[in-house]
Amino acid sequence: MRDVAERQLTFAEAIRESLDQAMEKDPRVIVIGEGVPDPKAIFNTTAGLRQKYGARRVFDMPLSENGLTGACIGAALAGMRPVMIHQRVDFALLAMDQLINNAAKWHYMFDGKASVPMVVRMIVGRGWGQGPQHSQSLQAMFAMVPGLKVVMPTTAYDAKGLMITAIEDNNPVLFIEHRWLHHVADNVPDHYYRVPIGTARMLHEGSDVTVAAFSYMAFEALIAAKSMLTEMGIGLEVIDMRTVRPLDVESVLTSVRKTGRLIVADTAFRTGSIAGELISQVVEHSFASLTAPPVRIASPDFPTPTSHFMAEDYYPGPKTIADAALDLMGKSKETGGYQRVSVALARKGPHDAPNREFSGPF
Amino acid sequence: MRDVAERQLTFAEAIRESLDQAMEKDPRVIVIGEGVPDPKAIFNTTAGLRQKYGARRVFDMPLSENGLTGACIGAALAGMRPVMIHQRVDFALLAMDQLINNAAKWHYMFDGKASVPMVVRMIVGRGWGQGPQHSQSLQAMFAMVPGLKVVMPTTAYDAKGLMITAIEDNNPVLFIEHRWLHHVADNVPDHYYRVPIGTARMLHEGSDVTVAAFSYMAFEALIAAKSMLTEMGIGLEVIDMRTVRPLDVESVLTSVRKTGRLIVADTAFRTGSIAGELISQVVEHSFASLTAPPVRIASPDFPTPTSHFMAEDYYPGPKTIADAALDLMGKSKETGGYQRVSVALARKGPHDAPNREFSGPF
Amino acid sequence: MHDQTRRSLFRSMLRIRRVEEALATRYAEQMMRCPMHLCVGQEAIAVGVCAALRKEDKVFSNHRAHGHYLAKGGDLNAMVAELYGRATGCCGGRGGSMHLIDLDVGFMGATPIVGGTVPLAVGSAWAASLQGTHDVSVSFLGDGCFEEGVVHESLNFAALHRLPIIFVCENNDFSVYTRRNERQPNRPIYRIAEAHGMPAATADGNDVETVNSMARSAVEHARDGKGPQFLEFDAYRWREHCGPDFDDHLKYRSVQEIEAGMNNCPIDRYKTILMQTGALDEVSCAGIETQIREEVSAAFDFALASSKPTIKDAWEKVYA
Amino acid sequence: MHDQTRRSLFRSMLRIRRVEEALATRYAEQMMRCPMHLCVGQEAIAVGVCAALRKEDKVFSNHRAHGHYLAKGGDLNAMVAELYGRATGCCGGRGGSMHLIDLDVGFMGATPIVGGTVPLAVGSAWAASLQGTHDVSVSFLGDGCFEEGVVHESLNFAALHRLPIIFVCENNDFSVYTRRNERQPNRPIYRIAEAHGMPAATADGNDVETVNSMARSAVEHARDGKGPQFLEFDAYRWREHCGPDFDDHLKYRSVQEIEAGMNNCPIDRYKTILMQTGALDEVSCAGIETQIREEVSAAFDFALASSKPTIKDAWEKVYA
Ligand SMILES: Cc1ncc(C[n+]2csc(CCOP(=O)(O)OP(=O)(O)O)c2C)c(N)n1
Ligand SMILES: Cc1ncc(C[n+]2csc(CCOP(=O)(O)OP(=O)(O)O)c2C)c(N)n1
Ligand SMILES: [Mg+2]
Ligand SMILES: [Mg+2]
Repeated sequence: MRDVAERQLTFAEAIRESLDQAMEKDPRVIVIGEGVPDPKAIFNTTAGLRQKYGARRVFDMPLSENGLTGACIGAALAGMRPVMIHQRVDFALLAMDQLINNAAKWHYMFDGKASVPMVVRMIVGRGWGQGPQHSQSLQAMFAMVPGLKVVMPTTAYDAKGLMITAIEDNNPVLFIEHRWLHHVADNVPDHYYRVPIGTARMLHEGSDVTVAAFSYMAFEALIAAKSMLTEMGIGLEVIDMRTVRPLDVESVLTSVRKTGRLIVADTAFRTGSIAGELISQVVEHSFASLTAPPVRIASPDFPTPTSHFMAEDYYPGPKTIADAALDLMGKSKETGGYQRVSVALARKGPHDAPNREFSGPF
Repeated sequence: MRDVAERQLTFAEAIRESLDQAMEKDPRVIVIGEGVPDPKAIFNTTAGLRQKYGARRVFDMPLSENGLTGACIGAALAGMRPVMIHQRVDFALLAMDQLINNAAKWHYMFDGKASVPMVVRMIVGRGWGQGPQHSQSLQAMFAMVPGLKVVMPTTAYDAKGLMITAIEDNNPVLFIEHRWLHHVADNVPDHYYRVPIGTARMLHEGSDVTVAAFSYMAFEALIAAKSMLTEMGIGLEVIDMRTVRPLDVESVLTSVRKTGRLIVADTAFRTGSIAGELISQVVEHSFASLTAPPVRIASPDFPTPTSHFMAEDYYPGPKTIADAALDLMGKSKETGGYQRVSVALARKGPHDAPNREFSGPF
Repeated sequence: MHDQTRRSLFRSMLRIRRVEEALATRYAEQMMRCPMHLCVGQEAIAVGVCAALRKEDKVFSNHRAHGHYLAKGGDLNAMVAELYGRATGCCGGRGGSMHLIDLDVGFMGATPIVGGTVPLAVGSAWAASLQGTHDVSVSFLGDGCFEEGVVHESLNFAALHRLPIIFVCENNDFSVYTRRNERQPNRPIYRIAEAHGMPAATADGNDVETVNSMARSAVEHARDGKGPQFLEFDAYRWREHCGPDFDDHLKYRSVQEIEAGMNNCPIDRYKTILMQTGALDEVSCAGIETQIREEVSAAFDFALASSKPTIKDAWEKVYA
Repeated sequence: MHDQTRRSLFRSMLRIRRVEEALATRYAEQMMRCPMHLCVGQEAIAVGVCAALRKEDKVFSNHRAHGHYLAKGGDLNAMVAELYGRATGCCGGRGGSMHLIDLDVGFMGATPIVGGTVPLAVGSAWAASLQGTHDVSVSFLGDGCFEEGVVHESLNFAALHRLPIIFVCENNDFSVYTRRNERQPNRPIYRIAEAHGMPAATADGNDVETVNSMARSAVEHARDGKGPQFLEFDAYRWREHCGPDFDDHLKYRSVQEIEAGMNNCPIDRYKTILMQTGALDEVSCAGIETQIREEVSAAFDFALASSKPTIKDAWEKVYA
């Protein structure tokens, strides 16, 4: 997603490299999760780690989400730095007790005497019939818990840098990966670097409409922004939020003060999404800078159906964003520019796969 | 909380009566929870039920929150109408998997062929050193899940009517009770009656500031409203939201169109609270009717400390609401009226007990 | 056992096998766009157990549900249509392979969260006991389930209240690519159930008659109000964990092991026995094959001819 | 056992008892404003087990933590101050009775979610094994814990990786007012642990020397890398589940039962033995009582003289 032609890695490769470098640097880092050392290596994000760091540091785990979360907390209290992985964020619902009652609060309730440096990677499923129990986007559920940090990188660059920061952080950090970002490439430096938790990143400058977006929606927003700029001269300012807790509201406020218009795009169900939280914070803090009602873009309020016929148009995409931006600006859609945007943003392949390589069974 | 002098029951008594009448009317209703038939009978809300309906319908349960939630779902699928009880909502974090992956989605994912008519009562702890793990207000966490309904009555009248509606509802309904409402009395008819899920209730009319409030905060808002009206002639329109999902946004919009000013008061941590969601929906739908930035009143973003010294001023109260309303109206606090409001709204007893009867150990 | 019954057990296993194989073949067309966990090799357990049940008895299943669904009498057309995402699917397309239901035959539902339906089966048995019906509930669960706390909670509750439920563990030694010895200590699974206070037994899950006779006595026990039982059966999953293919190239299990597993085919074994005893001969066998082939082919036709739901339908039925 | 050791076991039990009694007496003043679960009657388990540990060994506890904390060497002043919500409390006031910690002596933490710290203790043992220390971890857990799935998950993982951990179950037959037979089937708890693949044993938890000797051999076993062990001890809770009082008037247990429980006092029993063997006499005993009385009284003075934290402090330490 950057311009200089440096080394390109996919998001998944970047995560793998970040784990590798963090393990190399710090012997306290261990990686655990169902399938971590198996032939598929969590969508290849853990490939080779067991060979390199051994079976004591790279672990498969029993199907015990709550218990193993607790075990990771216990290990973290004892000085380890566990990275735990759920192939689907939905499985983490089994671990809410340990995440919320213990991980989030241990440092606080024991007066700062102990801390829980751990990372929980959770993958949001999408496409190819993941269905109701394998496709939820639960970031808002975690983001409301004081004591947790929640990140949701969009680019491979940020995936690596945020993973390193998350591992170095002394708090429990939930690291949410959208499955459809795994294959997206970006320039990724080969050295060990950090990206700060809690700061958004400008993906695309513009002065017409602010689009604050999370994870895959930032990727979609960037596509919309490029097309609208080229074809219509309309400037979307795309802010990749990157962190869900703490929210970088300042960056959004700065942008909104310039544009006066706000779209928040989220990967989750509409109601109760973190998008609502962000909109609320913006109006609480900078009501006067908005010239039009803020707009929320999210998935509808029902579980993702499995049938690809039904799931067509379930997820908002670049065109949803473009349309919302035009509506916000009060612009007509009866123009040649909009026609070209529409064509450019129309889906090319099947709607339930991010690219040609992506197919069943997963 | 009503004016006509009819029969008074406390919130806890009203719940007990609603369970009693629902069990009497419908043999499919069963009540299960840790301590249901014990001498304390869940703060007396289940007293006498076992004697009346027998051990087959009134159940204690093992400490197995997730498993027993699943068992209740299974029983509901088979035609029973379980009412399950958690003495603290915090324990329900162990049951998130069954609540969210199964209860919320079963009807949907099986094409409406089956449904899960169950009620889960969850009590929010407050006061007397409940501490970090026994005082969370998790309504927003549930309210973001399509397929769940979430109610949070404030008055004894609504507690009874909403419980009856919840039991009759064919969906999983989470019934969240604030511990500090249990002793509050109201006129409660002795017959079997329903209060609709999804509609807010006007507790106090006013044309200056809309206060949309949840659960115990509605109780506090009403106190503020009465005092401000008497002492300062300021009209707070207090809307008791009663239901958290679905949110009755319409009622709030109607009021805001009149007042132009909005305060949302919630019992939860500020960030990620349902208050943020409500504010966002109001500005998305009726931006133009607001004449000032909306204000959110909630608990600060850290766990409730146990020490009563530290917890002093942790919870917002009537004065917080009054102050926010004055600020919103741009009114001075240097008046005799405000002095009297301040005195009236000042706490009388210890801050960590709702009344003189409330004391340890619980 | 009557020859008729034996032929029926055989036919039921063969039918599941042929359905799974047809799905595997046609999966590559990319028209069944959902994750799919085939049960090839494990047919005897589904069939042996379900043959011990009445239609009113309830079955709850997991991600690997096709065999359970078909063995319990689930509608084949509705299943195939579901995999194709069609409106005539048993979930109207909402569920796909990992969510099957057919209430008419007591197939109460299958979902993919490991262990997720186990407490529901217990609740179903609880309801039966409260309602005074004599229905028995069955929970099909994999070896992986014994790592999930909720399964222990379920066993505890079932044993405490002596509920009419049979837990049927299909122990295929794997959770995805991970062997049991990387997930559980070296101890038998059925002992866990025993420790939770219920009778438990284990046997070869490739022997359909043994499975059936154990299931029958367990069901009788449960129906008589004598409480839950636990049955553990060894099994071998022939194909990849999820998806239509064989995955020998991944080398997480040896060729010898796979061959041994496949040589122990529950269907071939049973066929040999039935041939020997005369319950089956080549002609009747061929007749069964033809019938099944036609039925399966018709099911695909049905699915493909069925109407396609849209996002409009998806807005419905969020609430009852 | 040396007389010295025996006196020390006795003293440790008596000290816990006197602390609990003092707390019970002063609770009515309403200055300790937090839920409190006293362990009166159960002292022998905490003491017998902790006496088998080194300072570096780790203990995790639950809502009924005072005894574990004191037996492991936790700071009495910091505990009492914590109950009074003072800044000098072991959690600076954030936790109260249900959250105790003293890292200097390996008391890693106590929290009230039933079963909540059990996996943490396992994680602590896991870390010890990864780090190659020889520390043993101990998880104190009630009989209620065996209904929580997470405890089974914890047992499974500990057994799988042969972690250096001792699970110590205090079976007092009650969860709040509910007897075990309303929550669990009729089977011994320790068999569950056995079924999870670890050695398990049970004994009378009112006999401090038995507890201690079993704990010592379990600890040795664990320290030698031979894996986890499970110890179940019978116990009797004398007072109400939560709070300072006796609750015989609630009639959920009979007067006879309560009397029998109290007659089986672990401290009196041990005192009689030590008197008989001469390890203790009235004079030394009185000396111990006096020392304890002074220490306890000083702890209350300390607490009451300590500064009071405010909401400002509460804003701190949300993140490390
Ligand atoms: C709670 C949860 N964790 C992990 C998964 C991912 N998963 C799907 S199937 C499966 C293997 C389950 O193994 P087992 O229960 O033995 O059944 P089998 O696949 O062998 O039939 C896993 C780990 C899941 N679906 N749910
Ligand atoms: C998950 C959870 N469920 C319920 C409770 C309420 N509760 C607190 S202590 C307790 C009893 C636990 O019994 P046991 O484990 O035997 O310990 P004991 O009190 O007998 O020492 C219960 C049910 C809780 N704290 N956490
Ligand atoms: Mg398996
Ligand atoms: Mg107990």
